[in-house]
Amino acid sequence: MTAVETPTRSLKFWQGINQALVEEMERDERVVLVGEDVGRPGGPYGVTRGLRDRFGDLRVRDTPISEAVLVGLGVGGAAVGLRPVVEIMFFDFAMIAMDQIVNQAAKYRYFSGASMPLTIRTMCGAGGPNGAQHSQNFEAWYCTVPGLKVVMPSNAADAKGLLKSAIRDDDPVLFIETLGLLPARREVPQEDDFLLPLGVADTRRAGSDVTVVAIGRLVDRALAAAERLEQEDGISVEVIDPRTLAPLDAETILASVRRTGRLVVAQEATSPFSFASEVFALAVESCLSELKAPPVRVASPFVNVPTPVPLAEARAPGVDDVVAAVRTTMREA
Amino acid sequence: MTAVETPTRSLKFWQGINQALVEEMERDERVVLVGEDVGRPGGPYGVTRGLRDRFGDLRVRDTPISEAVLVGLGVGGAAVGLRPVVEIMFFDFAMIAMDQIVNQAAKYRYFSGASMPLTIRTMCGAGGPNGAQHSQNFEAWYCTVPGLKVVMPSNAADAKGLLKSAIRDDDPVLFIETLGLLPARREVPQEDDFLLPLGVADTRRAGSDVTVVAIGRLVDRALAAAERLEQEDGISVEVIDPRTLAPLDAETILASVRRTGRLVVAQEATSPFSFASEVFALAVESCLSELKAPPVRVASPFVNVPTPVPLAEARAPGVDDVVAAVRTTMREA
Amino acid sequence: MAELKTPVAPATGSARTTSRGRYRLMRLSRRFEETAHEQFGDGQVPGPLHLSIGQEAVAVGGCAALRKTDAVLSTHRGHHHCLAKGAAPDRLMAELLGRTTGYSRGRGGSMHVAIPALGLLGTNGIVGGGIPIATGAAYGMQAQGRDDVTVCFFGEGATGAGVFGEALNVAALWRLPLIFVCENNQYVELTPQEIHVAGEIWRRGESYGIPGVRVDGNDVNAVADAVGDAVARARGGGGPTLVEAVTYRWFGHYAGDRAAYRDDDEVNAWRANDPLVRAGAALDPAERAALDAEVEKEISAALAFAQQSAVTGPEAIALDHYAAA
Amino acid sequence: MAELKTPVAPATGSARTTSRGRYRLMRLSRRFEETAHEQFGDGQVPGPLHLSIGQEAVAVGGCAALRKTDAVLSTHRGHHHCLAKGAAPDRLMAELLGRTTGYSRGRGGSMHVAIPALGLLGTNGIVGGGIPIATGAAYGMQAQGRDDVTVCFFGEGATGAGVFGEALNVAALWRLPLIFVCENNQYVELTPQEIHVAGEIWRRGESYGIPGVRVDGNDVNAVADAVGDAVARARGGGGPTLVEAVTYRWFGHYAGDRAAYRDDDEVNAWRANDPLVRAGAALDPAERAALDAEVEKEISAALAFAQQSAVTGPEAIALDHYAAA
Ligand SMILES: Cc1ncc(C[n+]2csc(CCOP(=O)(O)OP(=O)(O)O)c2C)c(N)n1
Ligand SMILES: Cc1ncc(C[n+]2csc(CCOP(=O)(O)OP(=O)(O)O)c2C)c(N)n1
Ligand SMILES: [Mg+2]
Ligand SMILES: [Mg+2]
Repeated sequence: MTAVETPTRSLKFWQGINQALVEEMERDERVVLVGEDVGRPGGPYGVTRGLRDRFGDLRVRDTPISEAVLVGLGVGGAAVGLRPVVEIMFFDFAMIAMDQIVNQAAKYRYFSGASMPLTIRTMCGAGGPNGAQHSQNFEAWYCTVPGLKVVMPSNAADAKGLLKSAIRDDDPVLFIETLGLLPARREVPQEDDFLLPLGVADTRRAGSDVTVVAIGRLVDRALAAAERLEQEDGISVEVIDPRTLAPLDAETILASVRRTGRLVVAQEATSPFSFASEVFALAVESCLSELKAPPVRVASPFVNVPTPVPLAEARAPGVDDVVAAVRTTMREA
Repeated sequence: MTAVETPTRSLKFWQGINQALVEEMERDERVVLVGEDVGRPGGPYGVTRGLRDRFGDLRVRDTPISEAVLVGLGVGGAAVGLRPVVEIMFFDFAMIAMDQIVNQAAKYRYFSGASMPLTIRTMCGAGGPNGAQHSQNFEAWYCTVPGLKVVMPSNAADAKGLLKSAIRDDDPVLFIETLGLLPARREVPQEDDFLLPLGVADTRRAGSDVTVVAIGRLVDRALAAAERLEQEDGISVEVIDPRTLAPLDAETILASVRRTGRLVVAQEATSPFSFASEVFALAVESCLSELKAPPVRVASPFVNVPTPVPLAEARAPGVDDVVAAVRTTMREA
Repeated sequence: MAELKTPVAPATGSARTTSRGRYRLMRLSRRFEETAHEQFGDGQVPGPLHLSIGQEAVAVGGCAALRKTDAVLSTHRGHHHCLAKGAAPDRLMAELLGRTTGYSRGRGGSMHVAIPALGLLGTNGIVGGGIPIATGAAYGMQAQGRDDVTVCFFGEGATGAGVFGEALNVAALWRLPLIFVCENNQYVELTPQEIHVAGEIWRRGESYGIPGVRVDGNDVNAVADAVGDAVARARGGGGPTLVEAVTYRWFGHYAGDRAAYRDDDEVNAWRANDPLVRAGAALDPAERAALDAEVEKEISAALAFAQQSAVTGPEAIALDHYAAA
Repeated sequence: MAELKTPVAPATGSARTTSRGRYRLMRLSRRFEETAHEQFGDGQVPGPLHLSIGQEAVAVGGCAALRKTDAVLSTHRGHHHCLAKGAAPDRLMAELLGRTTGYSRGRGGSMHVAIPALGLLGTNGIVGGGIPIATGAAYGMQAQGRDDVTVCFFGEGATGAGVFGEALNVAALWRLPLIFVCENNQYVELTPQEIHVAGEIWRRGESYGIPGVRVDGNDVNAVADAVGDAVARARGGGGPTLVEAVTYRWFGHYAGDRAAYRDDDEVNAWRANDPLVRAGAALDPAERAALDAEVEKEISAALAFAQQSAVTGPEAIALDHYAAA
């Protein structure tokens, strides 16, 4: 996505988020940030560091542990003219604010005709020793909600460009960061105003044999798998990162599947009723005759996330799983 | 499912629920019922009438409007030896108790090794003039949760037999009733102890050309569509009601799809990331080579539920939609 | 902060501050709902109808000190709040009757009215759903340096919802310009408040350092005074207040509920304590009659407007889900 | 009601009611956590560790009057509650070290310990998550006609969560045998309690009619007395009580947090007010030394047990999701 001439800088994922927040708060005084530990502590993982000193404690506000009211701060704030960014520390805690997200924020325009420029940031995934209540990947739930947009970046550059767009968007956006990616580096364009559009997938790697649609932490793993498959098997893998899950850029995915005839979807979430299910559904609805082999899901087994990192990692799908899935699609039919 | 010799009685859906509650509370003193208006008022739609008089106000208990603690009453009650049935008035309000359902009840066995015999009853769907916050169908969310079971009966007999099984089950069960079905009648076996197993689909109608998997309010509509298709087009439609959504009886569905090669999934929920997505995913994973045509989803459009019944009904999929979908699958390759 | 989205308007003036004005608004609300109730009886209201008849003083008194740029959050039982905050009876009636000219195109009905331009941030189908939003609106006003305030109406049943305690705490901590107005009408759906409320609601804020007061919710001036004091304090940076206004709903929970769970004596005693009659007593009968006639005209016009508007059809269902691209 | 699942056990006796017993349990908790902390430093704890060092008196005093059939709900910071309710140090240590012999097979770590047979219904990764469960446990006891009680521990940060208010209301309405014990250790993750708590926690129950008391949380006897009174009242059908125990966490929020957000003077003043030292002062030094030696043995044995147990492997991940069919 990066134009060749733009200067870039290597940033960690969290730094991309931090830059986006700084830039948007500089640009527009209506942008505020509220959440637990976002202020003086700079976030439990340091993502928001420096913001409170820069923008003051009315615009960067530490809240009590009150997730429902926390999202309400965003909904009501947006209704009276702010463009709030609300941070829910772990994605698992978003459940506590579910009514405000689904029944209030997402329906505000439908009821009133007015904008609801609210961004809800949160952090998902089994990327640390945090256990079954701090590691879940329920992104698919939110994709069922009319009125809501769902973004899930896989790297520092996308995180920055998409968060800036989310903040400027006039609809509520759930912006899901991935714990396991926070320290991952990528070159990030440093142009004045680096924006990436919501709803547009990124074909991270072109290929002709198999389409791998990957999200979150599985994108890098899918890219690594693609390299390996190219070298070891001579299989040409296309890797697509949709980046926005709702609305989903089905066209890009389906065009690729039509060309390759083979589909793998890779995600950290468990398999049933997940993102992968929807992509498979779209594919079979639209490209049945082009499918050369049954698609394969690469996902976590349908069990809770264990606390010890070795177990959590054993549960999470890895490069090997993507490789195996692609090989399966090549063998079949 | 009903053995020929069993005497039956015509009951409304809500009466099936009521009978199940009465029988299980008679049978086992550990069964209690808590919820808003479940006691003296007998439920906002009369589903629980008579229970409080029969079992007293410690076992049938009206609660304040405190959905999170309401589910907690069930979790904690189950942990100290009850087998609670918790009623959440509308499915939309379950969001407020999401943490207790997903992070607490569903994980209790994983953490402790102990049983969590909790049944959560609620009522879904756009079957009345209740609008966008009282009509939603988010059953797919709960099917992503390891440790939880999800049941969604489509008629009085299944409602009764499955609710009795849910109450006796040692895992937490989300039992989703459908507002639009409450007055619908069906013959219900009146044997002593009519139980239906969780996790077993019911093939409501045998057929050889197309498999229609329908849930909730769409089952009757699918059956009506099947009649019409038989008569008007000579198409033989098999109608399967999975009844339990998690764990899903994939075998029954897939065996049918393998025979017919054609699949329609019909539901009241909207389409993206829904029950239908998962069924399509299972079908394309397992029966790609048998599929003769792209499967078709019959679902509500991806918009909020309007309040006026004519609009809500215009939005909900009907018999015509199922008919059209089946015809589409017959036309295509 | 950046410039305000809505410029600060002058206080709405006599409509809410004089006895005439208060009586007129209460009468408007009463007649609006009676008319809607009749329409419901005639099968013309394609949604649920939660009547606030008997509770008008809480809404009119509760909004008496408000400007257009102040915010109000309402509930499933909110026609009186809407009208008191300035909603046009014709468009509101059109909404109830499912007409294209309704505030939500006739798709939402009475639980889903939101008119941001008037500071009415929503009635709500979720009990307690408005409380976090009210907290956010008050925070937004504070963060923007405005001296506007938010009034959050909710029933006594909503005090059982967790968001109430969360909001009291945040409002107290941040000294938000937020007035919690609990409209205690004694019933919560089909059960009496004793099933729902332990102790005393007006004292719920004490341990947070939030002043609380209980007022006669059938006395519009008492409500206006209590909420007015709280509004003045909030505008001055003095933080939130909790007001419990004790009143009664004359009808069932929704139109159609016969309310067999309460006895006639109770209902009759409260009907004899009619807030509208009490408000009217301050006026001279001729003046009152003139106002009544005015209101009658306004209501007839509203009904006619609604009835002459097109019934909302399925083509409206899909609108207003996302910003135009 | 049907027969009880767990028969009523006699009070646990001297372990919690004598000065010796209390000191010993506090010492056990202290040494348990110091040992776990060392293990953490050595990279042997494959999960987060929230230490309760400095807060032992709240757990030991809070459980002093409890039987095995009484229930306790704990938090993310719950080793002391677990041990005070009777958890075996060896299996608890094994859980922290990720061993197959741990209470949750070593998969859960310190935030996911639940030992229903001991009435310990769970530590919890969700702040406030145990509060509704505690309400349900108390309801279950009441509905079964038992005279057991539930003690719900939570931090002052959890008072910001909506479930707290919901539970106060339900517990008061139903006169549940439930004791809310707020363990106010002055910090909430990385911020001081001033960011989180408006007013006074011990008074949160007043407006519900729930008695409240604030005690010195570093005085095990004071805590035991306050909670003991509440337990006695609850057993007798007198309903819930709210106890705020004021204490301090000596270490950071989690092992690894240097807690740079607070100053050394504050920390040192609280360390000088060590609840363990205070509890030990009641004993004669020789007796204390003997107890310390006993505890040392128990801790060494616990650590050895854990270390000799097999590390939990991936084969355990899938277990315990559903009842065996
Ligand atoms: C979260 C939630 N739970 C339950 C309901 C169902 N419900 C609608 S109104 C109502 C009673 C509300 O009582 P109260 O707050 O006293 O307001 P009132 O109806 O008396 O005006 C209930 C339980 C709901 N709409 N939302
Ligand atoms: C619902 C929820 N929100 C946020 C968190 C993150 N979190 C974990 S512990 C904690 C602080 C809890 O403070 P307190 O209740 O005072 O307990 P303490 O840590 O002091 O023992 C927070 C915010 C969480 N685990 N759950
Ligand atoms: Mg009420
Ligand atoms: Mg604390």
